Amino acid sequence: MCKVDKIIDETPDVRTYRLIMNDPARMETFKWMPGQFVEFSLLGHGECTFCISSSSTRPGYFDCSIKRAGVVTADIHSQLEEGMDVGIRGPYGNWFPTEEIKGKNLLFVGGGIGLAPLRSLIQYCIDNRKDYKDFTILYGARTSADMCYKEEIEEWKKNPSLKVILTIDKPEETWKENVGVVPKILEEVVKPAVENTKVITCGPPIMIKYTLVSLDKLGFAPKDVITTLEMKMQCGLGKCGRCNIGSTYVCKDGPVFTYEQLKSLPDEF
Amino acid sequence: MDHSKQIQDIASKLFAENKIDYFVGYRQNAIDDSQVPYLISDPAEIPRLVFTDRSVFNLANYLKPEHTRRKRVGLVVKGCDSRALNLMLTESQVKRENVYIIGICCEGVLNEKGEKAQNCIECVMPDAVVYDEMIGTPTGKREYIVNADIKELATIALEKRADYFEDIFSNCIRCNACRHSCPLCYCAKCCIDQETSTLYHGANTSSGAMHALMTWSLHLAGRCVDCRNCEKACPSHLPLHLLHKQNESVIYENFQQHLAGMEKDDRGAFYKYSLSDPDDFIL
Amino acid sequence: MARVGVFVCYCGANIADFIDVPAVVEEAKKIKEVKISVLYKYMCSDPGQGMIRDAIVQNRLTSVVVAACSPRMHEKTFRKALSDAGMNPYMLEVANIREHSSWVHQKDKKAATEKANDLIRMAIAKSIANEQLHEISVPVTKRALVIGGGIAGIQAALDIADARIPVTLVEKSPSIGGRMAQLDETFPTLDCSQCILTPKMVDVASHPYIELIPYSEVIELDGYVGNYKAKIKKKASYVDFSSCTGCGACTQKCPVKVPNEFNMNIDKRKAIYTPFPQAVPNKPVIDATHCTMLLKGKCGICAKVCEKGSINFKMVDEVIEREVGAVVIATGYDLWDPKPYEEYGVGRYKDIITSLEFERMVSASGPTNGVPIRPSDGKVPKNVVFIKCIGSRDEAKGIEYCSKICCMYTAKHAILLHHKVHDSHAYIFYMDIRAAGKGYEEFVKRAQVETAATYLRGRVSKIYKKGDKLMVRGEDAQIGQVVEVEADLVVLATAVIAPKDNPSLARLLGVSYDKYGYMSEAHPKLRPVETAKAGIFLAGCTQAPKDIPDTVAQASACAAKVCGLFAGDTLKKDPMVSTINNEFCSGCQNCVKVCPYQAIVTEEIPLGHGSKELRTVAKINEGVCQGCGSCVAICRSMAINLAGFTDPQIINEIVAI
Amino acid sequence: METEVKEAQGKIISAENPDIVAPADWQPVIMGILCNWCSYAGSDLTGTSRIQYPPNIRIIRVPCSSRVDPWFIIKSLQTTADGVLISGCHPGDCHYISGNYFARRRFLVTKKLLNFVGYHENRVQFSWVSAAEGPKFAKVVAKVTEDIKKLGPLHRYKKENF
Amino acid sequence: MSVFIVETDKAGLQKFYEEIIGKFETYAPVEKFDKYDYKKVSNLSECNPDSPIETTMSLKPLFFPKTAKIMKFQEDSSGTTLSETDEDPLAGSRVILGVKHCDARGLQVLDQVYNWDYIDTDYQKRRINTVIVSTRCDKAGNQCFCTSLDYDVENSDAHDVRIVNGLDGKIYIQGVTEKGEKLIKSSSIQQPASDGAKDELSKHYKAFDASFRLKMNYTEVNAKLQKLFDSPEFETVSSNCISCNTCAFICPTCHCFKISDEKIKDTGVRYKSYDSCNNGYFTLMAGGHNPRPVKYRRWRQRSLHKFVYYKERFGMNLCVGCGHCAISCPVNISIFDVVNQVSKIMQ
Repeated sequence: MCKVDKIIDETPDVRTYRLIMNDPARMETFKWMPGQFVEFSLLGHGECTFCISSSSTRPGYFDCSIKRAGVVTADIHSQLEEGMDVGIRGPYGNWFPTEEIKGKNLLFVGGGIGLAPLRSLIQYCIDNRKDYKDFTILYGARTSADMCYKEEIEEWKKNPSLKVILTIDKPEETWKENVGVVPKILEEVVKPAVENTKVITCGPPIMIKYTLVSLDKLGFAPKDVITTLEMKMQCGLGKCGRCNIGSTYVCKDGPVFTYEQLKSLPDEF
Repeated sequence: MDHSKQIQDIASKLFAENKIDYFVGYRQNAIDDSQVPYLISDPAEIPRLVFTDRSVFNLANYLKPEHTRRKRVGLVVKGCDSRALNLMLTESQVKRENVYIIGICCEGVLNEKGEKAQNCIECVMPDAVVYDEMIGTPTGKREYIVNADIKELATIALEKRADYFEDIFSNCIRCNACRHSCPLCYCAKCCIDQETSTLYHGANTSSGAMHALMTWSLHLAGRCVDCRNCEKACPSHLPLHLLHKQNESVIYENFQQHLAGMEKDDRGAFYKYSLSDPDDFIL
Repeated sequence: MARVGVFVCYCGANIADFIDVPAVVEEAKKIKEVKISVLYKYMCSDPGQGMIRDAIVQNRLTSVVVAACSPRMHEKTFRKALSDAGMNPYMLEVANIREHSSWVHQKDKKAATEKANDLIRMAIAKSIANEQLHEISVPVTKRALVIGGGIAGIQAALDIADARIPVTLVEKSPSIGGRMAQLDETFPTLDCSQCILTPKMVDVASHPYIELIPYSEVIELDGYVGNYKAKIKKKASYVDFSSCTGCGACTQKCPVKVPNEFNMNIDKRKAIYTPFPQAVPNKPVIDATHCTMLLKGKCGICAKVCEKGSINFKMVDEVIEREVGAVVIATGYDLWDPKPYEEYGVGRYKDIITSLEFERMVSASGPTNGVPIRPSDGKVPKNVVFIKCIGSRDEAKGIEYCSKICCMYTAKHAILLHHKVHDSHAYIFYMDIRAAGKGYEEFVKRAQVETAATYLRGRVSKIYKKGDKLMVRGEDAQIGQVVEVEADLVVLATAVIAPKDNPSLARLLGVSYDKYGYMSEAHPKLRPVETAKAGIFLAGCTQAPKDIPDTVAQASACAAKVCGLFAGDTLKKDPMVSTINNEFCSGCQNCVKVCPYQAIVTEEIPLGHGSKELRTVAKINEGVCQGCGSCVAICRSMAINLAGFTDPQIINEIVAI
Repeated sequence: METEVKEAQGKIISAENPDIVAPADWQPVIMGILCNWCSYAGSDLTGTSRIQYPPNIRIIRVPCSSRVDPWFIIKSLQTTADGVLISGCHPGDCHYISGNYFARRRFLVTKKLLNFVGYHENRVQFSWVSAAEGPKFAKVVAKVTEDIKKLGPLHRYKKENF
Repeated sequence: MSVFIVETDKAGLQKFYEEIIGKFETYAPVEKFDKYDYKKVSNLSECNPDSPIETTMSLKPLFFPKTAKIMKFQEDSSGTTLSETDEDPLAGSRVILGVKHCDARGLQVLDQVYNWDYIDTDYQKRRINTVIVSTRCDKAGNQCFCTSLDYDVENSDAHDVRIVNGLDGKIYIQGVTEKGEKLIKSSSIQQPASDGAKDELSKHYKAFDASFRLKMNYTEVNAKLQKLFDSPEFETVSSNCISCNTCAFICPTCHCFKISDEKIKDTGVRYKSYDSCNNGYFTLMAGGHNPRPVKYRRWRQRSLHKFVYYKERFGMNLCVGCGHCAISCPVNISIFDVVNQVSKIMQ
């Protein structure tokens, strides 16, 4: 059981819930890696899968960012208040290959709520800054209001060791950053070097699809592109069969895959 | 009753005249003497079409959008099937111009044991009531008979009956085969489907099943045509017809001898009323 | 999570004496959503409402439960308090612990307290599922459509137009005026019908806010209250009204003679005609069923004599559209055909006429210039027998109801007969005399005394011919004997019936009608002017038989209703209406069939996201929906919900105990 | 009645099923679903006239008896209620013109079906009570309460025993 | 593997059963509504485990119930408390009689998924505490094709005790596992089988094997299906499926489930109950994205999961060839037909 410590409104339909375990000893031992997820239950309403959007390098709490999309998430938004209890199982799944990407340039490509799992990794990497080389964060959203973690992005922008590029789909009056969809910005503005670079991407399916195409064009090898998959999950334990893609269980073997791995899976996600 | 030849002929004609995209009929099961519903879009498959007293399944089910995607369909219907089809037409689920209906004057089909099925013995309308082409000789409407099982159950003590039904409900595994096999359960999202319902977050307990099956049967009350697709589909072999026949007999008796889908544009019993409906059960 | 405030009212001693209110307050606190639970003597008082307002703000409440008297009593009061505190007024639930508990369980305080607890729990549970609702506002087209140009339609149109609201008045015949224009004098004052009616008719024609469309019919009505769209068919008149001066040359020269329906076919009119001299508009029309030019292509005299060249034989029916916000139905009445009274010799004896025929004869401008005559020989009758209740109150041959006006007009006829033919004598066979109304009883007395009309109580059993007289055999119940009266003329007071077009009109307007064909009012006592369909009103005999004063009163009432409806720029409506979730709707349209208000229509939406294929779903017209919930309960896929009484709210209530 | 005999011994024995025994002070819960315009107003009148009736009924207000979906009844019987009373306007008096005619059809079929699967017919009852019939409402509630007391507590299909 | 065999006759077998029923909680196929299902029995007369009976549901519900409570929760103003359910996963030991070997094999297949990574303890407990006594079929049913798959039916160790009605009129009771051997040894039927017993058993098996009408070349089918993900044939073979899910619910090896909460007032229970990949909502995500929105895709998942994916992952075929699904299917679709038809198209 966890208590909701703080609720942060990110966008009109995304809220971040900062959670602390009721049992401090368990909070102490609760460790997770960027990219892993938990089963989050609002009892009586149902259980949902969310990735942890903060890093265990910042201990004492963990964040889940939840977008209002279906029945349970709508209930969470309308019913869950600070100080209430939620049920948490986890962490489950694999994580971003934090070791493998050491000493590489990192390019994060995120869209919409897809920044949530990336944020965990970004925080992790910022806290272990010396292990990694250049940092580029490309983040796109439909409108400026739909951008998550606005304050934190401001902080990142102030950090001289990070390069932050923001974009929105359609022009807005007060918007001073880029305008255009993520793959376009990726090709036209970011123009990343392929050499010694790992790309970590997450976002809506359509964005991922075209980003992968762009990355291909830019010459990235599929094994250097890492993404996390969205799939309906319920048990998180490799039992219930929902997240099955071919012989892979996303909840156990994923959700983090390289583009290379994805290519070998049946096209059903 | 073997109309295979006629059906094949009509199907070839329809394909030749480009009147249909699909033809829905039956073919012989490769493994035993049962028959399998058969959806064809290729005239080459026509010779496999059959129709005998083993052609049990109500094919109106395949007019649901998920199966034939609102295309033009040629369809074989028996008496009961045609009544279901009639209701689907009334309830705007099917466009009349999109279906070419081959009506059968049914002589009754056989159950798994090879005997004439109970619903065929008690059938009120063996002839198709809506059709473009009719096969067989019409025998006309028959007298309504109250289902034998209902009559029997009505005589036993309330508490025994309650036990009997509790047993039925506890054997339900909530697979929803009944509703999927029912041509009139065409709702995009079903209220007894646990996945989408606002009503049932429930589990497969006997009370959950009771609630679901009762609600389901009330949704089919005055609409059920007694084709028994549901009962045939039920893997637990629950006597689902009891609920439907009970409702049907109450409706027949009390609401101007209403029988579902007998006439064109006739709505289900719950979507109309008469000033002279019985009032005596109300305090 | 919901934050609920519970406010329990003592209601003086009304609640506190029979329910342990402090315990109730404590019990409510045990529910986790309840953030505040308090007690006050009179919640509905100003300080009580103040308490609620303060608590809402201080405790950031999301919904409020007031445990007090019936919601039918103070729901509005408390809703106001909520909205004053900046909260959505529909987040209120009232637990009825007075009418439903303290007052009815006065002998058992424990049980009453327990019940109050449960009722409050239910209200709390329901309020948690409450949704924020907003009054529905529907834009209004400020134009009224009046169907029928009789006295009812005229009065309604004038009253509405006087409030500077445009009116479209549609009349079926070439002139307005209706039945009243056919009358000679009116009871009980005997003022001349034409004298009081024609000024109003002229007013209609000249009123800047009235658009008069004669010789036309409404053929379609779409939309809903405030936003109707009417299609009106203007029948071809073959006369260009804009250039016609109404000189009358054409009607004089027209060689074709046709029975004159305005005068009950007693005399003839021409194929091109104005119905009566005072007609408004005073422009002739050509009767296409009789004009030889139109039928055979021969003649055309009228066109030759018309100096203005207004005659146009090529004219065709024209359909025009008007957007209107409200409709007044004033289609009037018809008279019952007395043919089934064979024993009276109806149809065989020419000297048996109906009272409207008699009315036309005694009219100064009528076919006989105000003198009653016997149709058989043109002689002035001396002994006239009037028979009442012809068709009325006669289940066997006619209709069950009383036509209401026959008693009075027969008395009037007796008096008029006496005025026109001084040496005449009136015999009146009647069943009862129904003379309720201002000055009515006195008027009947006047007929009995002043004109010495003989009132005979009893049914006429037979009429037979004896020479050129008619022998009327009936029973005088007062003396218990059969009487026979020798009559020159027999006048039958035939029943008032609904116009035969009423049912078809009702169907096209979407209002209900009764078994006689009269339009049905929304409530027989409290909403006698409205139909069940919002924005459609009834004036005059289209609803039921009425005399002129009642008709005019109802017409003015209609006008008041229309003006009320148009008082704001939008119509405000309770938000308790049904809503459809398209995702769940399977388009079976059974809801359309059960909706008593035709508030549900269908619309086509894409099959899926961005799909070109369409599927049909139901659509609720909030402006029309009255919130009964019939559609909700019959919707099998649970696609419909009724705001304020949603499924989750009711589930919550059920499981809350 | 048998029930009265047993009550003397401090127990209520269900007339529906003799295996069901309840303490003599057992009180049933009756779910009352009333239409706003007639029956709810009628029940208010019962209150203002101070006519006393048994306190077992819990009232839910709905706009019209036609709003009552049969599953309200089933849900009630499965969760909190031992019996259900549904009341609406007299035929012809429906505030919404025809709502109660549709409702009447559903009620008959539902009642018979529930009886068929083993609920005693008195568990679910219907009444027409107009806004003027305060005394009738009290009588109806008294009758229904009495009927259901005889039947004893409802155990079948109850969801409370998690 | 134990090969302990005793031989007896009809009466002896009856006695063997009676002793078991007397000693243990016993389950066997029992007739209800014209069909058989495993139910608890307290008397041999209630059931007939002598010959294998086609049950509608498989053994699965006895180990993986159609609905199971996972936990309870209680809310009050101080917060939420979780508690274990009072559901008993099976404390003592029990015996199931009259099992068909395919059903037993189903459990063996299920073991794989339940015992990898996270171990489902309730399932595990039920497995350990159950002794399965199977009766070998004398001849194949209409829809059976168990002998064509990837396991050795003759020497299957999926059950603990095997009973064979020998062609020589004798009845052989064979202990296949230690558990089974112990069960036999604890009974009074103790006459060791003659030397010819093994031959007799294999003769019986040969006759049984010969009675199969449905045969497929598993290796070939498996190999072909691996390459057939994009085959249009899936659309054809699934055209008359009505997505009723019956097949999955009654399948001995289908193990997909869903988790749902039910709450009345402040207490609630979390349940886990059967679900099926044929259900359109199965993979529908909250945002509206559904990887398998149409029928044929779901059928493809079902067939390939059964014949390819599971094998790839856990080394066993997820279909045991019992034919339950084909028998129960309202439109008589047989998975044997489907995979055969799809894989033949490639030739």
